[in-house]
Amino acid sequence: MAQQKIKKSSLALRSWKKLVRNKLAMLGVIVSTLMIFASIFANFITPYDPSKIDFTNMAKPPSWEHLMGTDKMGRDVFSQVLYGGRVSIYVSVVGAVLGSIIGMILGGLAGWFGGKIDLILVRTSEVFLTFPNMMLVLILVAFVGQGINNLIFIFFITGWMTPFRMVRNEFLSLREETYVEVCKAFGISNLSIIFRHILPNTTSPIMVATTINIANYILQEAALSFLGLGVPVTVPTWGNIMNAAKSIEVIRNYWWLWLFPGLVISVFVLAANFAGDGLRDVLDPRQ
Amino acid sequence: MKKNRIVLAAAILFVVAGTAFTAENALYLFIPTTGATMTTKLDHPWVNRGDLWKVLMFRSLFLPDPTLTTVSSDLASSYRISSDGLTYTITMKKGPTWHDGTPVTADDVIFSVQTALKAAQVNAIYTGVFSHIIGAADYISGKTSSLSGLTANGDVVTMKLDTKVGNAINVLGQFAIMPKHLLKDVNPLEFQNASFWTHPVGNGMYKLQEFNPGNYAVFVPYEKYDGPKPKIPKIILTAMTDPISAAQAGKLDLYNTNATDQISELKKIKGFTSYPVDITFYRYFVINIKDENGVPNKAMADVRIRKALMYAIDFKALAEGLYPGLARQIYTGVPTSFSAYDKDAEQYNYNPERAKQLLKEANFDFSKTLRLRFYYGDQTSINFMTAVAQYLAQVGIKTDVQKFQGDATTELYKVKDYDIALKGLSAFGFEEWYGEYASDNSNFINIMGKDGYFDLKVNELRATTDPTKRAQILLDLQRLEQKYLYKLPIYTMQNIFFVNTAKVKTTGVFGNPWFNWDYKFADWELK
Amino acid sequence: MLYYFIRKLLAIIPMLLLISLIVFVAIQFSPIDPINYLASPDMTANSPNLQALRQLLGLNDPIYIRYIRWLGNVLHGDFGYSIVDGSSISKLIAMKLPATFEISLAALIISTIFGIGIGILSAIKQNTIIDYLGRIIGVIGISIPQFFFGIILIQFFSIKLGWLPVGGRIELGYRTWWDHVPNMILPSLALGVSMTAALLRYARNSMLDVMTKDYIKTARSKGIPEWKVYIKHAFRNALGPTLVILAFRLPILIGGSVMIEAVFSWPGIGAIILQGVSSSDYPVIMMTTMMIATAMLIASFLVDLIMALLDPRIRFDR
Amino acid sequence: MGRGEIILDVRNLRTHFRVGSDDLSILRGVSFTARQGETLAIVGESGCGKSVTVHSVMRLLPKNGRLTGGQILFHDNGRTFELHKLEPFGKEMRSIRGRKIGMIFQDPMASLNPVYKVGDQVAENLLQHFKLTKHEAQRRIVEMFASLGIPEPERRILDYPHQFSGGMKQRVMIAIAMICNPDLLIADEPTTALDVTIQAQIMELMGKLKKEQNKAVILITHNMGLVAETADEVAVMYMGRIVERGLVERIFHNPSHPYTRALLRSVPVLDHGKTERLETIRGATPSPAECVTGCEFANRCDFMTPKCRSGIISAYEIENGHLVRCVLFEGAKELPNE
Repeated sequence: MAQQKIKKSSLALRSWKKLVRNKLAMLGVIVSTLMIFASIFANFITPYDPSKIDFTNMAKPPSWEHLMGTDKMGRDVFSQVLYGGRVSIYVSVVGAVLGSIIGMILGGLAGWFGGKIDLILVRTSEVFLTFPNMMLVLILVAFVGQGINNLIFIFFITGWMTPFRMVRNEFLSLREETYVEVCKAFGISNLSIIFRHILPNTTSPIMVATTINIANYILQEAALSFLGLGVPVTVPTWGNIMNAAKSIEVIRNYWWLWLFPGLVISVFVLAANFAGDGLRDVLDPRQ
Repeated sequence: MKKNRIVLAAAILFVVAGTAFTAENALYLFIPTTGATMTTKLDHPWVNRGDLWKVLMFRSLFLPDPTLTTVSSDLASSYRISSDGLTYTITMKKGPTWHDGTPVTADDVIFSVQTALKAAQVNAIYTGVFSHIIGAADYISGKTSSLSGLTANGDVVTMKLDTKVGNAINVLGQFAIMPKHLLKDVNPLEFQNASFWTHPVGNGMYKLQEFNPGNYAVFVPYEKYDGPKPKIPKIILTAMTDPISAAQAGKLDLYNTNATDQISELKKIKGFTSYPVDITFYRYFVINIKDENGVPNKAMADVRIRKALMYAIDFKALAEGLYPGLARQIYTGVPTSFSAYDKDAEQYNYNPERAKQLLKEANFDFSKTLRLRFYYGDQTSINFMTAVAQYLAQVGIKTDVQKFQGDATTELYKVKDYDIALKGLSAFGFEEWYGEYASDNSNFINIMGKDGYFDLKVNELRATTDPTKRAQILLDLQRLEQKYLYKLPIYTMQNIFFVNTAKVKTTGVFGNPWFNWDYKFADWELK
Repeated sequence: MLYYFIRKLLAIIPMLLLISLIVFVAIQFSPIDPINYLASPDMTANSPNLQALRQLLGLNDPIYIRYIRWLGNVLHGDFGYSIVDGSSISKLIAMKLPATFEISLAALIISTIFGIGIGILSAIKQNTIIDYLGRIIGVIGISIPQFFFGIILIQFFSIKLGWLPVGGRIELGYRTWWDHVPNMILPSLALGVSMTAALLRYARNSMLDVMTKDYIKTARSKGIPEWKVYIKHAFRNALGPTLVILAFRLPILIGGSVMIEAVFSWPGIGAIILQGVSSSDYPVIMMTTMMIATAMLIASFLVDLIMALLDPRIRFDR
Repeated sequence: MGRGEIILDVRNLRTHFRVGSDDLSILRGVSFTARQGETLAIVGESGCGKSVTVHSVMRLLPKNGRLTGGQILFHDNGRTFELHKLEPFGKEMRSIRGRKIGMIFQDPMASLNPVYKVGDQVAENLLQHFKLTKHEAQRRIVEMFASLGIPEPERRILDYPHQFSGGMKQRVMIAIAMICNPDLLIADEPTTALDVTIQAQIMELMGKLKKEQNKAVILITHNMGLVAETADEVAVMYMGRIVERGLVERIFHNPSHPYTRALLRSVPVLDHGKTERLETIRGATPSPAECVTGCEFANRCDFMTPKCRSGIISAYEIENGHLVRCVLFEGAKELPNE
C-alpha cells in the first residue's frame, strides 16, 4: 500500500509544481484565498460595524480612518466590502458546489444507465439550457422570492447543466473501457463502480467547471442585486453596495461608492478565473 | 503619423454628433424613461392630474388656486349649492371647444362622471364624491343605464347627492372632463389603455401636435382657446434617463422632485431657481394590527408597543440626515404648520429609555423578529429603513428588513406578511388621510380591523365645507388618532419646483405638483 | 441527411410548448398581482372596479383555461395585450426590437471580429506578448461585471469627456437614424467587450487544439506559405467550434441584455423583460420568453447545420 | 556496384530544444549522406532523435526547437543549397520542401486534413510548385493514384479522407509526397501504424519508386526486419548521435558497436534458434540533460572502459564506408573529429 501512496502523492506534487510554474494561476489562487480570508476575518481587520449609521461623516471620500470612504449613511465602505464578501462568496461557492454535485450525480446516472433515464435528463438539461440565463433567473426570483438561500437555490438550479454534460460524456466514454468490464467481472456493484471508479476520473473537469461557476455566480449576484432582485437589501453583499451606483448622481460625484466595490468584484472574479484556467492547464493531460 | 490622424478624426466626429441637438424655442418638460412611461401612449389624467401638460391639455369644471382652497370658473361659469347642501346646479360656459373643434357640452360632463364611476384606474377622490350621487350604486351594478342623480338640460348640470360632501366643488376642480364623442365606445374598465391616449384630444390652452412613443411629445397653443392666449409657442415633453444631465444640456426647463440627490445636484446648475412647496405628501408607518374580523397581530396589538416605536426612532436626525430641508416631522395627520394642528399633541422626541420602559410594560416578546417592509426602490428609502432597523436594534428589537417582493397593494392588504411597513400618501385633502381610519376603506380594514372608532368624525369631516367646523372636527380626529395610534405619522415631504429662470419668466407661484391648479400660464414667456 | 434536419426542426415545436407551459405555471406563483400593479399605492385608488377589470381580462379563470386561451390567441397571431400597459404586445415588440437588434448586432460584429481575430493571433503567436495580452483581455473581459464596465464608460466618456450622451436612445432633435449613433456607441461597446472575451478564449483554444494535429505538419511539408497553413488548414478546422459559440449568441439579437439596457436605459426588449417580470405582466413575459426560446432552439438547429456543412465526416455519416 | 549520386549531405548536425527553463541538446553532431537510387535507414530506439533529424533537415522543428550547429547540404543537379542557412518558412526553403524533398509521416489516419477532398490535398502540393491548369493537375493526380494502386482513381480523388482505409491513406500521403517528383523521399516510420500485409505493399511501392525513378529514400524505423529487406545503407542512432553507419550487409554481418550488436540480438530474426533467448539491454535510456561527456551508452555497455566516460569519442572507419563511434576500435583509421 505504501508504494501506491507515494505514487499518488507524487501525482498531486507534480500537478502542484505545474500549477506553481503557471504564474497567473498562482496569482489567482493567492488573491482569491486572501480575499476569502479577509472576508471571513473581517471583524479583526476593520473596527467599524458595516451597518452602523453615522450622520456626522456622510459620503466622505477615502481617508486614513475610512480607507474606502463612507457611503451616504456614513457607513464605512471598506467594512461593507469585507462583510459583503462573506455573503457574496458564500452564496457563489455553495451554489457552484451544489450545482456541480447535482450535475455529477445526474450525469453519472444518465451516463451509466443510459436509455430512458439518460433521455429524460438530457431533455431537461436542454430545456434549462434553452432558457436565456437571465430570464430563467428573473422568473425563479419572482417564483421563489429574494433571500440568500433562495439565491443559492437559483444558482444551482441554473448551474448543474454544464457539470452534468461533462460527467455524462465522461461516463459514456469510460463505460466501454476495459477496466470497467473488469470491475463488473469482479462483481463490484454498479454504484461503487460509478462512485469509486468512474467519478474520480471526472474530478478534474468538474473542479475547473466549479471554479468558473463560482466566478460567474459572483457576477450574477452582483447583477441581480444591481437590478434590486438579489439578496435582501439590508444584507451587505458586493451587489447591494453597488446598487447605490444606479443613480447618475452617485456615478458623477461619489466615485468611491461604486469604484471600490466594482474593483473588488472584478479582482475576485479575475482571480477565480485565473485559478480556474490554471487548474484546467494543470489537470489537462495534453498540456 | 497616419495612425493618430485617424484618432483625431474620430474624436471630431463624436463631438459634432454629440451636439447635433439645437435648442428649439420651447419649454422643455421631463419624464424619466424608467418603467413603462410613455412607451406606447400618454398617461390619462384621472389618477395623476398634476403634470403641467395635463393641466394645460385638459380643463375641469372649475380651476383651483395654487393653495387648492378656492376655485374660479373654467368649463363651468358658476355653481349654486342648495341650502341642504345636497343639490349642485352648475352652469356650463358657451365658449370652450375640444381641440377638434366640437363644443364642450353638459353631455361631456355626464359621460365623464359616469365613466369615472365604472373605470378601473381612477383616483379615489373622484369616486369619493360621485359614489354619493343618487342612483350611483344602481348605475355601477348595471341596473340602470344612466345616473339618475346627474341630469343636464341645455347648458345646466344638476347633481343630487344622497349625503353632504364638503369637498365636492374642490374635487370637481380636479376632475378632468373627457370628450364623449371620442370615448363613448370605450369600455370604462379599459379607459386607461384606450387607443385614444396615443393621440389624446383635450379642451385646454394647449393641444397635442406630435407624439413619438417612448421618446417625446410636442404641445402647441390651441388657436380657438376661449381664454387668454399663451406666449410660449411650444411645450416639449421628453423621456430622458436623468434630469440633471438633461438640465445641463439645456433640454429641461421645468422639473419638480422630492428626491434629495436630484435636489442637491439641480441646485448647483446655473440659471435654475428652486421654489419649495409645502404639500400634504405623507410618509408614515402602517401597522399590521388586526385583520377585518379582529384577529390581532400579537406583536403589534398593544398601543404601548406602537408608542415605544415612536420614541425608539430618532426621526428628527433621520430627517436632517436623509431629507435635509425636505422632510417636516409630523405627529398627527395635520402638519404642525396648519392652524388646525392640535397644539398639545404628544411630540415623540427620541427617547430610547422611555421606549424600553414602554416595551417592558407591554411585555413585548423580544425573541420575536419584527418584519419591516417597504416598496420604494430609491436608495434613500433603503437607507431610511436600514437606519430604522438599527434604532430598533438599540432598544433590543430584532428586525428583518426587506423590500416587498410583490406589488404594494397586494402585499399591504392581502398577503400582510409584515409588522411595520413604510407607506406614502399624496393626499388632496385631510379626507384622504383620515379616510384610511374609516371602516368603509376596503384596504385598511384588513390591517386595522373594523372597529369604526373614527367613522362618525370622518363622515362629519367629509360632509362639512365650513373651515371653522372642519378645524374642530380635525381636532377631535387628531385626539382619536393619538389614542389608538393605528398609524405612525413620520413626515410630510416638501416638493421643490426647479425653473430655468435664465430662459423662462414665470409667475413664481407654485402649488401641489400632483393636482390641478392655476399656473397663470398665459403670463409665462421665454426670454 | 435532409430527413435528419427536418426531424430536428420539428422537435423544436414540442420543446417550445413545454417551455411555454413551464413559464406560464411558474408565473402564477409569483406574489405580484399585475392588476394591483395598476393602482399606485400612494394614491388611495382602491377602486372596486379593479376586480371587475380582472374579471374582464379573465384572470380569475383556472390556469389551464387561461393557458389554452393564451395558446389559441398566439397561434392565431394575436400576441395579446400587456396588462399593465394595455398596449398590444406585437406593437410593443415591433417598437422595441429595432433598439435591441441594433446594439446587439453592433456588439456581435465587434465581438466576432475582435474575438476571433485576437484569438487566432494569440494562438499563432503563442507565449509571446500578443498571446499574453490576448489572454489577459480575455479573462478581464469576462471578469468585469457588465454594469460596472457600463458605469466606467458612462463616467469616462459621458461625464468626464462629455463626448457621448449619458444614456437613452432617441432624444429630441434627432431626425435621421444617424443622429442616435452616439447613443449606441457605449451600450454596444459594453455588450461587445464581454462577448469578445468569451469568443476570444474559445477561438484561441480551438486554434491551439487544431495546430497540434498532424495534418498541419503535412501541410507544412508541402512548402505552402505559413499564412495558408494557418487560415486554410488550421482556422478552417477551428471554425466549427467557434461558429457553434457564435450561433448560441444569436438569441441576444432578439432578447437583448437586461443588464446593459438597464444601465444605459436603452428602450429595448431587455427593458420590457425587466418591466414585465417586476410587474408579473404574464402576457409580456410569455411573449418575450417564447421569442427568445425560439431563437435559442433555432440557434441550436443552426449549430447542427453548421457542423454538418463544415465537417464532411458528419455530413455523410448520417 | 557504383554508388548513386549524393543528394543530401548532413555534417555534424546539432539541434537544441527549450523545455521549460532548461535547454536540452537533442542532436549532438549527426552526419550522414543520402544517395540517389539508394535507401538510407536510420534506426534506433524511440526517443533517440531519428524523427528530430529528418525534421531538422526539412526545417520543420516545433517552436521550441532550433538548429545549433552543423551543415545540411542539398545537391540538386549541380546546385547546392545550404538548408541550415535558409529561413525555415522562407520562400527558398519552401521551394525545396514538397518540390525537391517529399515527406511521409507515421500516422496516416491523422496526417490528412479531414475537411478537404483527397484530390485537392494532393493538388495543393502540385499547384504550389507548378503553374498547371486544373485539368492538367487532375490528370497527373489520377495517374499518380493509379500508379499507387488506388482503385477507380477518377472517383476516389473526390472522396474525403475518412472514406479511406489506413493503407489507402498512406498511399495518398505517398501521392502527396511524390506528386512533384522530388529527388529525395523521407519516410518517418511510414508503416508503424499499419498491419503487416499493408506494410509490405507500402514498402514494395517505395522500393519500386526508388528503383524506377532513381529516388533517394531516407527511411526512419525501429523495425530491423524492414531495414534488412529494403535498406542499402544503415545508420544506427543512440542519444542524438550516429554510433554506427555502413552498408546493410556489413552492419548485419559485422555489427561492431556494442549498442548495434545488442540491438540486433534483441530483435527476433527468422532463422533464430528456438532455444536462444532474446536479450535486453541493461538500464534505460538516460535523459538528454544528464550525459554531457563521453559515450552516452557507457553505463549500459558490457565493454565499458574508463576512456568511455570522458573526452570526445571519435568515429573510426573500420572498413570501407563502415564507421563506428567507439573506443574499442581505436586502432582503426580515425576520421577527422566531427
